[in-house]
Amino acid sequence: MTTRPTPILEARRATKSFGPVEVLHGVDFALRPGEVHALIGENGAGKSTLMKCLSGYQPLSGGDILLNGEPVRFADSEAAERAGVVLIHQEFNLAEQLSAEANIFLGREIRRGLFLDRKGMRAKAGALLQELATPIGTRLPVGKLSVSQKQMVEIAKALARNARVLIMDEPTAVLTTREAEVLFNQIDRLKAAGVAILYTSHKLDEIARVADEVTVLRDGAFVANGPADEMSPDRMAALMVGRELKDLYPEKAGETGGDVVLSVRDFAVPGHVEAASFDLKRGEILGFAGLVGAGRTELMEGIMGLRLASGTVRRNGAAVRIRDAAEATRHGLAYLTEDRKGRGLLLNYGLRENLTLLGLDRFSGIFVDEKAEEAALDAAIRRFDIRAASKTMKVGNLSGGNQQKLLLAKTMLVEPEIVILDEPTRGIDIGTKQQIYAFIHELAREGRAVIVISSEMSEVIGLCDRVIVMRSGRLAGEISGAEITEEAIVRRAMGLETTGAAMGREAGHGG
Amino acid sequence: MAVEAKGQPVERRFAVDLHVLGPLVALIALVVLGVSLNEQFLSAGNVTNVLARSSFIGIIAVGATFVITIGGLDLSVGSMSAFLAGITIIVLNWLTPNLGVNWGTIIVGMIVCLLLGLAAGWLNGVLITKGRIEAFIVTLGTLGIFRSLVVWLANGGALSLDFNLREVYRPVYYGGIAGVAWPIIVFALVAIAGEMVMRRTAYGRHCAAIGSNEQVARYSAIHVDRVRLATYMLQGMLVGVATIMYVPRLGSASSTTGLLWELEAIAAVIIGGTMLKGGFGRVWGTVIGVVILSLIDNILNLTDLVSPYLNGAIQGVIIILAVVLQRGRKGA
Amino acid sequence: MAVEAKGQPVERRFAVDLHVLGPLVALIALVVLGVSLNEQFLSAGNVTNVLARSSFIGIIAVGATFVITIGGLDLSVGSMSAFLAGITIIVLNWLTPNLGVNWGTIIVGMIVCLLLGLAAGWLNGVLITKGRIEAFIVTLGTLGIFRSLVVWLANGGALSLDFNLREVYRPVYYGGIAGVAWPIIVFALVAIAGEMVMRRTAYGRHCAAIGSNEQVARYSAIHVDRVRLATYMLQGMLVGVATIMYVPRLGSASSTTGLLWELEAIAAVIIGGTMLKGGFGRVWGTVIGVVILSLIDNILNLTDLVSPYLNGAIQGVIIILAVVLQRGRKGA
Amino acid sequence: QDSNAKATIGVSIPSATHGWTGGINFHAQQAIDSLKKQYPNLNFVLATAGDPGKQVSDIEDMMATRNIDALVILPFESDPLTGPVKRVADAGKFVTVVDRGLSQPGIQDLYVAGDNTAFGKVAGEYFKKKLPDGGKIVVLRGLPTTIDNERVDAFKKAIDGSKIDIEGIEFGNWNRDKAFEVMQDFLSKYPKIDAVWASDDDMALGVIEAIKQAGREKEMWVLGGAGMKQMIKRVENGDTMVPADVTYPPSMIATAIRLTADHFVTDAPMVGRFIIDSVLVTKDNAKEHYYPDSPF
Ligand SMILES: Nc1ncnc2c1ncn2[C@@H]1O[C@H](COP(=O)(O)OP(=O)(O)OP(=O)(O)O)[C@@H](O)[C@H]1O
Ligand SMILES: Nc1ncnc2c1ncn2[C@@H]1O[C@H](COP(=O)(O)OP(=O)(O)OP(=O)(O)O)[C@@H](O)[C@H]1O
Ligand SMILES: [Mg+2]
Ligand SMILES: [Mg+2]
Repeated sequence: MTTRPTPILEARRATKSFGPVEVLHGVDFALRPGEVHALIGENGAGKSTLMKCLSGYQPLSGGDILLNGEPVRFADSEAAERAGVVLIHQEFNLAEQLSAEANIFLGREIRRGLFLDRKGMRAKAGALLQELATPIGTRLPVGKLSVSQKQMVEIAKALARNARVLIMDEPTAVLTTREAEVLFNQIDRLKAAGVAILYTSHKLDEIARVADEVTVLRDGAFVANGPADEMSPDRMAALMVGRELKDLYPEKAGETGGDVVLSVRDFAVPGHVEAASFDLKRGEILGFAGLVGAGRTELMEGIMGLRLASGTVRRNGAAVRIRDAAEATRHGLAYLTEDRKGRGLLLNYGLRENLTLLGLDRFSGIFVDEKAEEAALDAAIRRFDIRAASKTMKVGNLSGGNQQKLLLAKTMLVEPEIVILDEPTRGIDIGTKQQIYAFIHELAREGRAVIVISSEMSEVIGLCDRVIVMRSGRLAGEISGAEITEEAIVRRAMGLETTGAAMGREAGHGG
Repeated sequence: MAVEAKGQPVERRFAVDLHVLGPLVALIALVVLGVSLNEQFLSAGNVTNVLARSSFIGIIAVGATFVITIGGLDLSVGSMSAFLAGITIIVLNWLTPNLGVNWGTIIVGMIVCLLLGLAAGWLNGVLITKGRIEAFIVTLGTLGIFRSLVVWLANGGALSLDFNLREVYRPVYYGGIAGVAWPIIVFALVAIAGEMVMRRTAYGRHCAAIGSNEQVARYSAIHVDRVRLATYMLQGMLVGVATIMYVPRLGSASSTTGLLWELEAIAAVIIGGTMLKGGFGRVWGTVIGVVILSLIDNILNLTDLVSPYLNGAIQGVIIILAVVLQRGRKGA
Repeated sequence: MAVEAKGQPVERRFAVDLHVLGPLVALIALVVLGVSLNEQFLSAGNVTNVLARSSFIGIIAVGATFVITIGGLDLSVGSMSAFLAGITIIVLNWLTPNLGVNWGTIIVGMIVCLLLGLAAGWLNGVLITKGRIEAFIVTLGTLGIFRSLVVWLANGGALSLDFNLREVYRPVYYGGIAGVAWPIIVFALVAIAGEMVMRRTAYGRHCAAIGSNEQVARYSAIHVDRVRLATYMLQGMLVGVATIMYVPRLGSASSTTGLLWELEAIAAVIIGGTMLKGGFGRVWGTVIGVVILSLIDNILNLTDLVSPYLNGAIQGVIIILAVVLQRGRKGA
Repeated sequence: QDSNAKATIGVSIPSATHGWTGGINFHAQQAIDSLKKQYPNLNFVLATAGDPGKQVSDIEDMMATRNIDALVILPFESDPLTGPVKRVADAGKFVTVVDRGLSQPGIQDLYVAGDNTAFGKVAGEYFKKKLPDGGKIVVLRGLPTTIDNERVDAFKKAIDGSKIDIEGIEFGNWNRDKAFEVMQDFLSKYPKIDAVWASDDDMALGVIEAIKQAGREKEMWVLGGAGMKQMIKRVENGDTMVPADVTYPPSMIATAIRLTADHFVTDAPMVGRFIIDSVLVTKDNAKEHYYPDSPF
């Protein structure tokens, strides 16, 4: 092993408190140029907080930050950026009305004289996004992009800042494995260029792929640190959670002969989905796989009446028209959005208000019964293991993963017959994932029907009884039971194979 | 979030306190000022005057609190009130010969006024929700429409209520129970009801949700447009209530009726701590805001500190000061 | 990528088109109406009149576009203009005896007017950024302050410019080059400059970013407060420019000078397609909005279709219709 | 006499923002309608403005698009309108100015003048007569404008030397509601008030309501102004609170329009200055000042 370069960025006995709650308890940690350092831990362990402190977004409550061995106090993110330290936020940090290009160069505009060099910036932005294999129109308002595309813009924005220290907070949470791979290539490139990279993710297999060194946090305290090649995903998981984690996915129920509770025929969402037909049986877990932009989200939003759509939907055989989310709820459908921040939660309200927003009628006669709400909140916190500094804090201040758990709790509060989960474990730690998978199974066994949209191949494979693969707005095939393999899914997702898609068509005629 | 979080503990709690107490502090400061300037200030008579006066704007401002909370705006309330008053007077004068000079007639008039208010609010709401037009534009338009309809109905002059009928109607503004004038009672009831609705009902929750993030509201199975429409109708109805209290005061409606009430109402709402951008509303704050505004006029009249030319300036300064007391709120 | 190309663009382009052309369509409709009502409508004289008189609101509205884009609001522009006009007139009248009746004097007056405008804008800006007070409240306050300062300076009457000096100054409004009146030229220049700044400079982009998401702007190392302050100062300076063009037209300032200009300016901005909630601004749209507004008045003078009492109603209807033409925009 | 002379007469007046201007609007339209019937060849253009700027625009539009032969204008304010009206006169149009004069002499052909100074003077003298051995009064003035200044100054001058002292003076904006509130505050501020100069009948109505509410009708009387029919009626009925009124007849606009029309349809020279005097209306002469069909 060659002598390692001296650390460029260090944290010494770093502590951080929000009011009375201390969330970082004296963390030591060093980041070296040309290395990728993975920071892992449970939801709420303090990863994002540590990263924000390192990059000047929040001041430390105690301890020091050293840059090239010199103690520094970054006044704000700008100061940190001047020192070459750049953070990619876990939560989106883009101005929705502005174009991708404008966002990428925001505050760092390239000028020619008094004016902007818009050609130049468009070209550069285009190139950056090209490298990230995300060829979107650079003029398109970011608000119109899908979450995954937004994430790529976010990454491009950071790359454009050419940093010496690049901190990435769960960059792959909203990316599919293929997109993630694109990112990893960029990381390798930067590494070669001597950039120090701090990286966090709950997808432990990725850690093995990119990281040179791993530091584990638990409840805001340093737990372990070591070279990545000495850490197996299982070991990391164990260190994070503090207990052995075995068989992440529960036993599959096997062939479910339940009757059809939802059947969709010739469903179309203008601009996103065409001629989609499928059935959902009681007690089954149906997976939807596909590449980003395959239109899975749009299909489900169409079914939920959240998007303009056409086609027939049957509930237990009876044709129903669903014009908005309220009607969907009445028909026993519930949808967990993939866009936690934009469509899921009211970030400047508390946990209670958010939890009950969807099922509020259950808590209100003339008045809202706040006691009942509180009770529901306590129940949810226990059931979904939501870790909040306090029950009254703004949801926006919850850790990403805990926001996701709260969103799940909110969706389940209406006790739906049919649960549609779009990226349900996005940003959730491995331990909780296990709980959620168990929970989903529970739902199925109770006789509910579950649809899981996931860009995590392993999740689809490990969890689902049946998988429908979508490809640019069409059902590209269906596989079930033992046939569900990564290879089978990818081949269909990429259009190399279409067997099984037949079902969709026949059904199309039938419907 | 992160930046808000900067050094939060102390600062936040502090800010919150001020932000909650801000309007109250301002109010108390004004009262102290008033007392020090004129011993008549706290006399039953004066207090009644001030509160009774503020009741019109007050009742309307309660509605405005909801409109602003859902992220909307209603500039038409002032001229809507003039329009309602005009029609109500016409209807009453027309009914008198048939139904005679009695409460029956007046009740009918009141009902007409309320229904018309609902209708006017419905018009605003439909244009905004179905027509997808910025609330600012819609209500600016209806402001002009209502106002000039009154002028037209009154031939440029004033519409006056039948003299005898007015004698019957007068107590609704000038009368009261246990020494408390009716307008004050009604204002209080509306305010309390408003606060309850805002804080404790699903509807109030939905208003806040829509104002704070419309998408989230939609995805949470809230009928965004329906709630919005309802809110503008609520506003319209409250304008109706205010008008019912207003007509007996001077028994007339003219081009000057309800002039700039919209501005006062919005100002009161914001002084009260509701955010103009929507997402958070506070009815009790609005009530204080309204009282603050009419106290300013009152104090200026009770004293001759300054040339009346400068009244406007003093008002401006006090309004700003009143809000300075709730610093920390995000300016825009 | 596949999906990007699919269908979705079509739908979007459609929406965008209406939204982009909306104001234009409305404008054209109005012009057609005007022509059909009176053949003089397109006469050089009338066109000059309409454009020249829209120049005041126009120049101010360009500033308002920036203010609204950063998510702010300035209600004080109208009375600020009255105030500037008043001071400028006082200064000019005071200078005349010393500097004599000549352009030198007038130039000095103009400079004073501009500097004062900057100062007034700075006052608004500081109160909003440093004082962290809602822009609505601050500018509502300064509205009252400026207005009553004029009244006070004029002792309730009007401040009038020395008649001889007025004769020298007149051409600034009534003169022009190549048949194009000065106010039109200045308005055009300001509008073009504004559009350039909004579209092509970092400052313009930062305005949009701040209005769209202040947090993001701050994270992107934009000096939010500085940009905001600059924007309110820009608004103030443009009010100054407008006032420079205005003084020679009426040669006096009084309590009615610039009355309700703020409302007209904001209406023009929104008719033009800028979002009241901030984050997106369009100067050329504002220009069209301004012209639409002053066309309405002009057209109402072209015929005696309706009782003058109903002018307000017609205006309201047309304003709403003008915006209906850009449906699909989010109402609030 | 050539009653079929063709001519277009432009009429520019303030819009009906309060009682008196409302009267102006009403009488202007009345006059125009009757003249149209009388002389089919006469054409009228009526424009109302909410501020001087708009009024200038109206005149510009009349010149540019309605090619008027004569202009009848009630200037919103004297100074701002002087220049523009002068341009109309210079263009050879017949100009009639109503109520308030322009800042430069000799622009108009015909001047139908209301007399604001007289309005204040008459009121002041009435106070002197009614309160021979002095008394405490409060004054509500209109909107801060030149007219209002002229009236108030004249009033003060008139009561000068008497033992009448003005306790309080506030703006009532020629608005009933505002006047009502101001008076309420005056009543709680001053234990003793002998009389109120409301300076306008709209405001007088508000003031009277406030006094009624305070139950101090016996203590004081109110003098309004402008001759609103309700008030004239009260005077006629000998209402103790409204012993008199001072006219400032909005019908002056009708006179002006008629005279201007005559300039085209008769050959009598229509030039010079007609002063519509402000007269005191008391129980005796109330009848001849009562116009039942006027809305004002
Ligand atoms: N602004 C804040 N105010 C109060 N508490 C906060 C704030 N920001 C974070 N916290 C708390 O600090 C703890 C750590 O949060 P952090 O976001 O660092 O967790 P994390 O490791 O990033 O979790 P995840 O993997 O879910 O992103 C959480 O309990 C969170 O509630
Ligand atoms: N809110 C939106 N407005 C307009 N277009 C959108 C929006 N969301 C997504 N799209 C478009 O629809 C396409 C599909 O979006 P999305 O990536 O969510 O599909 P998906 O199949 O759900 O993929 P994933 O769920 O893996 O993100 C995207 O390419 C994007 O261009
Ligand atoms: Mg995190
Ligand atoms: Mg998706």
